[in-house]
Amino acid sequence: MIRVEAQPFDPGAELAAFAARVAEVGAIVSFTGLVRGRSGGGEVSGLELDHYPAFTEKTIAGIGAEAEARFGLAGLIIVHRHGAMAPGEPIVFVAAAAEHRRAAFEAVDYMMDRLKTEAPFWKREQGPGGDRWIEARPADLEDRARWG
Amino acid sequence: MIRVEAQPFDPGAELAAFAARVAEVGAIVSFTGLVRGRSGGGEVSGLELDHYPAFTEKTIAGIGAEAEARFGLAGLIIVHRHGAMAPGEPIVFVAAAAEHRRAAFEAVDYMMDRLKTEAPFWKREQGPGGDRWIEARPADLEDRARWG
Amino acid sequence: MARLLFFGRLRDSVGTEALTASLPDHVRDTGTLRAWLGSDHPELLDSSIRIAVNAELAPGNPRVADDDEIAFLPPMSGG
Amino acid sequence: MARLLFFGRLRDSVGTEALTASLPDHVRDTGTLRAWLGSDHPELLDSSIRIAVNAELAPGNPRVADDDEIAFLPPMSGG
Repeated sequence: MIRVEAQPFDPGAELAAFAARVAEVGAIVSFTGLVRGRSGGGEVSGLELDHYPAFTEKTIAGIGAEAEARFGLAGLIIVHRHGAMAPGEPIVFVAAAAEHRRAAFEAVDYMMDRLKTEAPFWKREQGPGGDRWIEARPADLEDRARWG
Repeated sequence: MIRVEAQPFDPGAELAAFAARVAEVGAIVSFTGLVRGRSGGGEVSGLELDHYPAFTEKTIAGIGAEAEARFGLAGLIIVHRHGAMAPGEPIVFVAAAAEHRRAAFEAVDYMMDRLKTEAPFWKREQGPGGDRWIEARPADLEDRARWG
Repeated sequence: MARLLFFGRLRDSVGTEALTASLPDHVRDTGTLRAWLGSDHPELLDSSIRIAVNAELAPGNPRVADDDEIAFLPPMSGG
Repeated sequence: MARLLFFGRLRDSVGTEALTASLPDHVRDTGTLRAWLGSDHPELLDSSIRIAVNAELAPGNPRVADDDEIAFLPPMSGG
Protein backbone atom coordinates (compact mmCIF):
# COMPACT_ATOMS: atom_id res chain seq x y z
CA MET A 1 0.00 0.00 0.00
CA ILE A 2 1.36 3.38 -1.07
CA ARG A 3 0.18 6.76 0.23
CA VAL A 4 1.55 10.25 -0.46
CA GLU A 5 -0.25 12.87 1.58
CA ALA A 6 0.02 16.36 3.05
CA GLN A 7 -1.54 15.67 6.47
CA PRO A 8 0.53 14.37 9.40
CA PHE A 9 0.39 10.64 10.14
CA ASP A 10 1.13 8.50 13.21
CA PRO A 11 3.77 5.81 12.65
CA GLY A 12 2.44 3.84 15.62
CA ALA A 13 -1.05 3.65 14.12
CA GLU A 14 0.45 2.69 10.75
CA LEU A 15 2.47 -0.14 12.30
CA ALA A 16 -0.53 -1.40 14.29
CA ALA A 17 -2.76 -1.47 11.19
CA PHE A 18 -0.05 -3.11 9.09
CA ALA A 19 0.67 -5.78 11.74
CA ALA A 20 -3.06 -6.58 11.94
CA ARG A 21 -3.16 -7.01 8.15
CA VAL A 22 -0.16 -9.36 7.91
CA ALA A 23 -0.67 -11.14 11.27
CA GLU A 24 0.85 -14.62 11.55
CA VAL A 25 3.59 -13.88 9.03
CA GLY A 26 6.50 -13.80 11.47
CA ALA A 27 8.65 -10.71 10.92
CA ILE A 28 7.88 -7.01 10.42
CA VAL A 29 10.54 -4.34 10.00
CA SER A 30 9.65 -0.65 9.89
CA PHE A 31 11.50 2.57 9.21
CA THR A 32 10.26 5.95 10.40
CA GLY A 33 11.97 9.13 9.23
CA LEU A 34 11.39 12.24 11.36
CA VAL A 35 12.12 15.89 10.62
CA ARG A 36 15.41 16.57 12.38
CA GLY A 37 15.57 19.24 15.07
CA ARG A 38 19.11 20.23 14.12
CA SER A 39 21.16 20.09 10.96
CA GLY A 40 24.46 21.42 9.63
CA GLY A 41 22.89 24.89 9.59
CA GLY A 42 21.85 24.80 13.29
CA GLU A 43 18.38 24.67 14.82
CA VAL A 44 15.74 23.69 12.26
CA SER A 45 12.39 25.45 12.50
CA GLY A 46 10.59 23.65 9.68
CA LEU A 47 10.87 21.58 6.54
CA GLU A 48 9.02 21.88 3.27
CA LEU A 49 8.82 18.95 0.89
CA ASP A 50 8.24 19.84 -2.72
CA HIS A 51 7.15 16.93 -4.92
CA TYR A 52 5.99 16.10 -8.43
CA PRO A 53 2.55 14.52 -7.93
CA ALA A 54 2.14 12.83 -11.32
CA PHE A 55 5.52 11.21 -10.87
CA THR A 56 5.71 10.53 -7.14
CA GLU A 57 3.14 7.78 -6.66
CA LYS A 58 4.27 6.01 -9.82
CA THR A 59 7.92 6.02 -8.71
CA ILE A 60 7.13 4.88 -5.18
CA ALA A 61 4.78 2.15 -6.39
CA GLY A 62 7.57 0.91 -8.68
CA ILE A 63 10.04 0.79 -5.79
CA GLY A 64 7.50 -1.13 -3.70
CA ALA A 65 6.76 -3.64 -6.45
CA GLU A 66 10.46 -4.30 -7.01
CA ALA A 67 11.04 -4.82 -3.28
CA GLU A 68 8.11 -7.22 -3.09
CA ALA A 69 9.44 -9.35 -5.95
CA ARG A 70 13.10 -9.18 -4.94
CA PHE A 71 12.61 -10.10 -1.27
CA GLY A 72 9.47 -12.28 -1.45
CA LEU A 73 7.48 -10.11 0.94
CA ALA A 74 4.13 -10.98 2.45
CA GLY A 75 3.21 -7.28 2.49
CA LEU A 76 4.57 -3.75 2.50
CA ILE A 77 3.49 -0.19 3.16
CA ILE A 78 5.02 3.16 2.21
CA VAL A 79 3.57 6.41 3.55
CA HIS A 80 5.28 9.65 2.50
CA ARG A 81 4.36 13.20 3.40
CA HIS A 82 4.75 16.32 1.31
CA GLY A 83 4.24 20.00 2.08
CA ALA A 84 5.18 21.86 5.26
CA MET A 85 6.11 20.07 8.47
CA ALA A 86 7.70 20.77 11.86
CA PRO A 87 10.72 19.18 13.61
CA GLY A 88 9.86 15.82 15.15
CA GLU A 89 7.06 15.13 12.68
CA PRO A 90 7.25 11.91 10.62
CA ILE A 91 8.15 12.35 6.93
CA VAL A 92 8.16 8.74 5.86
CA PHE A 93 7.06 5.35 7.15
CA VAL A 94 8.07 2.15 5.38
CA ALA A 95 7.33 -1.37 6.63
CA ALA A 96 7.75 -4.87 5.20
CA ALA A 97 6.49 -8.24 6.42
CA ALA A 98 8.16 -11.54 5.58
CA GLU A 99 8.36 -15.11 6.81
CA HIS A 100 11.89 -14.57 8.10
CA ARG A 101 13.48 -11.41 9.41
CA ARG A 102 16.42 -11.09 7.01
CA ALA A 103 14.11 -10.50 4.01
CA ALA A 104 12.11 -7.89 5.94
CA PHE A 105 15.26 -6.02 7.05
CA GLU A 106 16.75 -6.01 3.58
CA ALA A 107 13.52 -4.93 1.91
CA VAL A 108 13.05 -1.87 4.14
CA ASP A 109 16.72 -0.95 3.82
CA TYR A 110 16.44 -1.27 0.02
CA MET A 111 13.24 0.77 -0.21
CA MET A 112 14.72 3.57 1.91
CA ASP A 113 17.90 3.70 -0.17
CA ARG A 114 15.82 4.01 -3.32
CA LEU A 115 13.39 6.56 -1.89
CA LYS A 116 16.30 8.74 -0.74
CA THR A 117 17.79 8.94 -4.22
CA GLU A 118 14.93 8.30 -6.67
CA ALA A 119 11.63 9.52 -5.24
CA PRO A 120 10.82 12.96 -6.67
CA PHE A 121 10.92 14.98 -3.46
CA TRP A 122 12.97 18.07 -2.73
CA LYS A 123 13.54 19.32 0.79
CA ARG A 124 13.80 22.93 1.88
CA GLU A 125 14.91 23.37 5.47
CA GLN A 126 14.05 26.51 7.41
CA GLY A 127 16.74 27.53 9.86
CA PRO A 128 18.25 30.60 11.53
CA GLY A 129 20.29 31.35 8.39
CA GLY A 130 17.19 31.32 6.19
CA ASP A 131 16.02 28.54 3.88
CA ARG A 132 18.24 26.00 2.16
CA TRP A 133 17.57 23.12 -0.21
CA ILE A 134 18.89 19.77 0.99
CA GLU A 135 20.06 17.16 -1.50
CA ALA A 136 20.90 13.49 -1.03
CA ARG A 137 24.15 13.00 0.91
CA PRO A 138 27.06 11.19 -0.82
CA ALA A 139 26.40 8.37 1.71
CA ASP A 140 22.88 8.03 0.27
CA LEU A 141 24.25 7.48 -3.22
CA GLU A 142 26.74 4.91 -1.91
CA ASP A 143 23.97 3.13 -0.03
CA ARG A 144 21.84 3.05 -3.19
CA ALA A 145 24.73 1.57 -5.18
CA ARG A 146 24.80 -1.53 -2.92
CA TRP A 147 21.66 -2.91 -4.57
CA GLY A 148 22.82 -2.73 -8.20
CA MET B 1 14.40 0.57 27.96
CA ILE B 2 14.05 -3.18 28.51
CA ARG B 3 10.82 -4.99 29.44
CA VAL B 4 10.16 -8.72 29.78
CA GLU B 5 6.52 -9.41 30.51
CA ALA B 6 3.77 -12.01 30.30
CA GLN B 7 0.91 -9.76 29.12
CA PRO B 8 0.35 -8.99 25.42
CA PHE B 9 1.66 -5.67 24.08
CA ASP B 10 0.83 -3.52 21.06
CA PRO B 11 3.81 -2.83 18.76
CA GLY B 12 2.05 0.26 17.37
CA ALA B 13 1.69 1.81 20.81
CA GLU B 14 5.32 0.93 21.57
CA LEU B 15 6.54 2.62 18.38
CA ALA B 16 4.40 5.71 19.00
CA ALA B 17 5.72 6.10 22.56
CA PHE B 18 9.31 5.51 21.46
CA ALA B 19 9.06 8.01 18.59
CA ALA B 20 7.66 10.63 20.98
CA ARG B 21 10.62 10.05 23.31
CA VAL B 22 13.33 10.36 20.66
CA ALA B 23 11.58 12.96 18.45
CA GLU B 24 13.83 15.08 16.26
CA VAL B 25 16.52 12.40 16.04
CA GLY B 26 15.96 11.48 12.40
CA ALA B 27 15.74 7.72 11.95
CA ILE B 28 13.86 4.97 13.79
CA VAL B 29 13.97 1.30 12.81
CA SER B 30 11.77 -1.28 14.50
CA PHE B 31 11.43 -5.04 14.41
CA THR B 32 8.26 -6.85 15.45
CA GLY B 33 8.24 -10.63 15.77
CA LEU B 34 4.83 -12.31 15.68
CA VAL B 35 3.82 -15.86 16.55
CA ARG B 36 3.63 -17.65 13.22
CA GLY B 37 0.34 -19.20 12.12
CA ARG B 38 2.10 -22.08 10.37
CA SER B 39 5.42 -23.86 10.81
CA GLY B 40 7.17 -26.98 9.56
CA GLY B 41 4.71 -29.01 11.64
CA GLY B 42 1.58 -27.44 10.07
CA GLU B 43 -1.02 -25.15 11.63
CA VAL B 44 0.19 -23.65 14.91
CA SER B 45 -2.37 -23.31 17.69
CA GLY B 46 -0.17 -21.66 20.29
CA LEU B 47 3.33 -20.93 21.53
CA GLU B 48 4.76 -21.08 25.01
CA LEU B 49 7.92 -19.22 25.89
CA ASP B 50 9.88 -20.58 28.82
CA HIS B 51 12.50 -18.23 30.22
CA TYR B 52 14.99 -17.86 33.06
CA PRO B 53 13.92 -14.70 34.85
CA ALA B 54 17.09 -13.96 36.83
CA PHE B 55 19.10 -14.26 33.65
CA THR B 56 16.79 -12.83 30.99
CA GLU B 57 16.70 -9.15 31.86
CA LYS B 58 20.43 -9.10 32.54
CA THR B 59 21.23 -10.69 29.17
CA ILE B 60 18.86 -8.44 27.24
CA ALA B 61 20.12 -5.32 29.02
CA GLY B 62 23.67 -6.33 28.09
CA ILE B 63 22.70 -6.76 24.42
CA GLY B 64 21.02 -3.32 24.47
CA ALA B 65 24.02 -1.63 26.11
CA GLU B 66 26.41 -3.13 23.56
CA ALA B 67 24.20 -2.03 20.66
CA GLU B 68 23.99 1.49 22.07
CA ALA B 69 27.77 1.80 22.32
CA ARG B 70 28.56 0.05 19.05
CA PHE B 71 26.13 2.01 16.85
CA GLY B 72 25.98 5.35 18.70
CA LEU B 73 22.24 5.22 19.23
CA ALA B 74 20.07 8.05 20.52
CA GLY B 75 17.75 5.50 22.12
CA LEU B 76 16.52 1.92 22.04
CA ILE B 77 13.73 -0.25 23.37
CA ILE B 78 13.39 -4.02 23.71
CA VAL B 79 10.07 -5.58 24.78
CA HIS B 80 9.95 -9.37 25.03
CA ARG B 81 7.06 -11.56 26.07
CA HIS B 82 7.16 -14.85 27.91
CA GLY B 83 4.48 -17.40 28.76
CA ALA B 84 1.61 -18.57 26.58
CA MET B 85 0.58 -16.75 23.41
CA ALA B 86 -1.56 -17.24 20.30
CA PRO B 87 -0.69 -17.05 16.57
CA GLY B 88 -0.47 -13.46 15.36
CA GLU B 89 0.45 -12.09 18.78
CA PRO B 90 3.71 -10.11 19.09
CA ILE B 91 6.57 -11.90 20.85
CA VAL B 92 9.24 -9.23 20.58
CA PHE B 93 9.54 -5.55 19.68
CA VAL B 94 12.94 -3.93 19.21
CA ALA B 95 13.50 -0.35 18.05
CA ALA B 96 16.53 1.92 17.73
CA ALA B 97 16.81 5.64 17.01
CA ALA B 98 19.86 7.26 15.45
CA GLU B 99 20.89 10.37 13.60
CA HIS B 100 21.24 8.46 10.33
CA ARG B 101 19.36 5.41 9.19
CA ARG B 102 22.25 2.99 8.62
CA ALA B 103 23.13 2.93 12.35
CA ALA B 104 19.47 2.34 13.29
CA PHE B 105 19.10 -0.51 10.76
CA GLU B 106 22.30 -2.21 11.85
CA ALA B 107 21.54 -1.86 15.55
CA VAL B 108 18.12 -3.54 15.29
CA ASP B 109 19.50 -6.26 13.03
CA TYR B 110 22.34 -6.84 15.55
CA MET B 111 20.04 -6.93 18.58
CA MET B 112 17.70 -9.41 16.89
CA ASP B 113 20.56 -11.70 15.89
CA ARG B 114 21.81 -11.72 19.47
CA LEU B 115 18.35 -12.16 21.02
CA LYS B 116 17.69 -15.14 18.74
CA THR B 117 20.79 -16.99 19.88
CA GLU B 118 21.66 -15.63 23.35
CA ALA B 119 18.52 -14.56 25.18
CA PRO B 120 17.44 -17.31 27.57
CA PHE B 121 14.09 -18.18 26.03
CA TRP B 122 12.88 -21.56 24.88
CA LYS B 123 9.90 -21.96 22.58
CA ARG B 124 7.36 -24.75 22.64
CA GLU B 125 4.98 -24.75 19.71
CA GLN B 126 1.56 -26.36 19.94
CA GLY B 127 0.45 -27.95 16.69
CA PRO B 128 -1.70 -30.77 15.34
CA GLY B 129 1.10 -33.27 16.03
CA GLY B 130 1.38 -32.21 19.67
CA ASP B 131 3.99 -29.94 21.23
CA ARG B 132 7.54 -29.47 20.02
CA TRP B 133 10.48 -27.41 21.24
CA ILE B 134 11.90 -25.02 18.64
CA GLU B 135 15.57 -24.15 18.66
CA ALA B 136 17.50 -21.46 16.79
CA ARG B 137 17.78 -22.21 13.06
CA PRO B 138 21.26 -22.69 11.55
CA ALA B 139 20.56 -19.39 9.71
CA ASP B 140 20.23 -17.67 13.10
CA LEU B 141 23.68 -18.85 14.13
CA GLU B 142 25.15 -17.69 10.82
CA ASP B 143 23.45 -14.31 11.21
CA ARG B 144 24.87 -14.00 14.72
CA ALA B 145 28.37 -14.78 13.45
CA ARG B 146 28.34 -11.70 11.19
CA TRP B 147 28.87 -9.39 14.17
CA GLY B 148 31.97 -11.08 15.61
CA MET C 1 2.27 25.11 -25.94
CA ALA C 2 4.49 22.93 -23.79
CA ARG C 3 4.18 23.06 -20.03
CA LEU C 4 7.52 23.43 -18.22
CA LEU C 5 7.81 22.48 -14.53
CA PHE C 6 10.64 23.36 -12.15
CA PHE C 7 11.25 21.59 -8.87
CA GLY C 8 13.37 22.07 -5.76
CA ARG C 9 16.00 24.77 -5.98
CA LEU C 10 15.09 25.41 -9.62
CA ARG C 11 11.82 26.94 -8.39
CA ASP C 12 13.97 29.66 -6.79
CA SER C 13 16.57 30.10 -9.51
CA VAL C 14 14.16 30.08 -12.45
CA GLY C 15 11.72 32.12 -10.38
CA THR C 16 8.61 30.06 -11.03
CA GLU C 17 7.22 26.57 -10.53
CA ALA C 18 5.65 26.33 -13.96
CA LEU C 19 5.40 28.17 -17.24
CA THR C 20 3.97 27.47 -20.64
CA ALA C 21 6.03 28.08 -23.74
CA SER C 22 5.77 27.59 -27.45
CA LEU C 23 8.80 25.51 -28.44
CA PRO C 24 10.83 26.93 -31.36
CA ASP C 25 11.20 24.63 -34.36
CA HIS C 26 14.79 23.64 -33.59
CA VAL C 27 13.79 22.33 -30.14
CA ARG C 28 12.93 18.69 -30.78
CA ASP C 29 14.32 16.77 -27.85
CA THR C 30 15.44 17.25 -24.26
CA GLY C 31 18.98 18.10 -25.39
CA THR C 32 17.97 20.98 -27.65
CA LEU C 33 15.38 22.13 -25.10
CA ARG C 34 18.02 22.24 -22.37
CA ALA C 35 20.38 24.26 -24.58
CA TRP C 36 17.60 26.67 -25.55
CA LEU C 37 16.53 27.39 -21.94
CA GLY C 38 20.13 27.29 -20.74
CA SER C 39 21.01 30.61 -22.33
CA ASP C 40 18.74 32.38 -19.82
CA HIS C 41 19.09 29.82 -17.02
CA PRO C 42 22.53 28.24 -17.12
CA GLU C 43 21.72 26.17 -14.00
CA LEU C 44 19.56 23.99 -16.30
CA LEU C 45 22.68 22.95 -18.23
CA ASP C 46 24.07 21.12 -15.20
CA SER C 47 24.12 17.37 -15.86
CA SER C 48 22.68 16.72 -12.39
CA ILE C 49 19.38 18.24 -13.58
CA ARG C 50 17.30 15.49 -15.18
CA ILE C 51 14.38 16.08 -17.53
CA ALA C 52 11.15 14.06 -17.37
CA VAL C 53 8.79 14.19 -20.34
CA ASN C 54 5.16 13.51 -19.41
CA ALA C 55 6.25 12.18 -16.02
CA GLU C 56 8.64 9.69 -17.60
CA LEU C 57 12.42 9.66 -17.22
CA ALA C 58 13.90 8.02 -20.31
CA PRO C 59 17.59 7.58 -21.17
CA GLY C 60 19.19 9.65 -23.91
CA ASN C 61 17.41 12.68 -25.35
CA PRO C 62 13.70 11.87 -25.61
CA ARG C 63 11.67 13.88 -28.11
CA VAL C 64 9.64 16.84 -26.86
CA ALA C 65 6.72 18.59 -28.55
CA ASP C 66 4.10 21.22 -27.83
CA ASP C 67 1.47 19.70 -25.46
CA ASP C 68 4.15 17.82 -23.51
CA GLU C 69 4.64 18.31 -19.77
CA ILE C 70 8.37 18.72 -19.31
CA ALA C 71 9.80 18.69 -15.79
CA PHE C 72 13.28 19.78 -14.68
CA LEU C 73 14.40 17.73 -11.70
CA PRO C 74 17.38 18.49 -9.46
CA PRO C 75 18.84 15.54 -7.50
CA MET C 76 16.02 14.01 -5.47
CA SER C 77 15.89 13.58 -1.75
CA GLY C 78 12.96 11.54 -0.49
CA GLY C 79 12.52 9.73 2.80
CA MET D 1 21.69 -27.86 49.06
CA ALA D 2 22.21 -26.64 45.51
CA ARG D 3 19.22 -25.62 43.43
CA LEU D 4 19.17 -27.15 39.95
CA LEU D 5 17.05 -25.59 37.17
CA PHE D 6 16.10 -27.17 33.84
CA PHE D 7 14.83 -25.17 30.89
CA GLY D 8 13.23 -25.82 27.53
CA ARG D 9 13.17 -29.44 26.43
CA LEU D 10 15.13 -30.45 29.54
CA ARG D 11 12.00 -29.70 31.58
CA ASP D 12 10.39 -32.61 29.73
CA SER D 13 13.31 -35.03 29.62
CA VAL D 14 14.43 -34.53 33.23
CA GLY D 15 10.79 -34.41 34.26
CA THR D 16 10.96 -31.29 36.41
CA GLU D 17 11.76 -27.59 36.22
CA ALA D 18 13.74 -27.48 39.43
CA LEU D 19 15.09 -29.70 42.15
CA THR D 20 17.34 -29.29 45.13
CA ALA D 21 20.23 -31.65 45.71
CA SER D 22 23.10 -32.09 48.08
CA LEU D 23 26.23 -32.20 45.94
CA PRO D 24 28.57 -35.16 46.62
CA ASP D 25 32.12 -34.26 47.61
CA HIS D 26 33.63 -35.09 44.23
CA VAL D 27 31.30 -32.60 42.47
CA ARG D 28 33.24 -29.33 42.55
CA ASP D 29 32.68 -27.72 39.18
CA THR D 30 30.26 -27.76 36.25
CA GLY D 31 32.24 -30.57 34.57
CA THR D 32 32.00 -33.00 37.50
CA LEU D 33 28.38 -31.93 38.10
CA ARG D 34 27.45 -32.68 34.50
CA ALA D 35 29.11 -36.12 34.68
CA TRP D 36 27.37 -36.93 37.97
CA LEU D 37 23.87 -36.02 36.68
CA GLY D 38 24.62 -37.48 33.26
CA SER D 39 24.48 -41.05 34.49
CA ASP D 40 20.73 -40.68 35.07
CA HIS D 41 20.11 -38.02 32.38
CA PRO D 42 22.52 -38.53 29.47
CA GLU D 43 20.91 -35.59 27.59
CA LEU D 44 22.77 -33.31 30.04
CA LEU D 45 26.11 -34.57 28.67
CA ASP D 46 25.40 -33.00 25.27
CA SER D 47 27.83 -30.15 24.66
CA SER D 48 24.98 -27.95 23.39
CA ILE D 49 23.63 -27.83 26.97
CA ARG D 50 25.29 -24.94 28.78
CA ILE D 51 25.42 -24.52 32.53
CA ALA D 52 24.92 -21.18 34.29
CA VAL D 53 26.01 -20.82 37.89
CA ASN D 54 24.09 -18.18 39.83
CA ALA D 55 22.73 -16.76 36.55
CA GLU D 56 26.22 -16.35 35.12
CA LEU D 57 27.63 -18.18 32.09
CA ALA D 58 31.40 -18.39 32.49
CA PRO D 59 33.88 -20.15 30.19
CA GLY D 60 35.57 -23.38 31.26
CA ASN D 61 34.30 -25.33 34.27
CA PRO D 62 33.25 -22.82 36.96
CA ARG D 63 33.19 -24.09 40.54
CA VAL D 64 29.86 -25.11 42.03
CA ALA D 65 28.92 -25.52 45.70
CA ASP D 66 25.88 -26.11 47.87
CA ASP D 67 23.76 -22.92 47.94
CA ASP D 68 24.44 -22.23 44.26
CA GLU D 69 21.66 -21.91 41.70
CA ILE D 70 22.75 -24.04 38.75
CA ALA D 71 20.81 -23.85 35.51
CA PHE D 72 20.96 -26.24 32.55
CA LEU D 73 20.30 -24.35 29.32
CA PRO D 74 19.56 -25.94 25.93
CA PRO D 75 20.29 -23.76 22.86
CA MET D 76 18.33 -20.53 23.28
CA SER D 77 15.75 -19.15 20.93
CA GLY D 78 14.57 -15.63 21.74
CA GLY D 79 12.90 -13.08 19.51
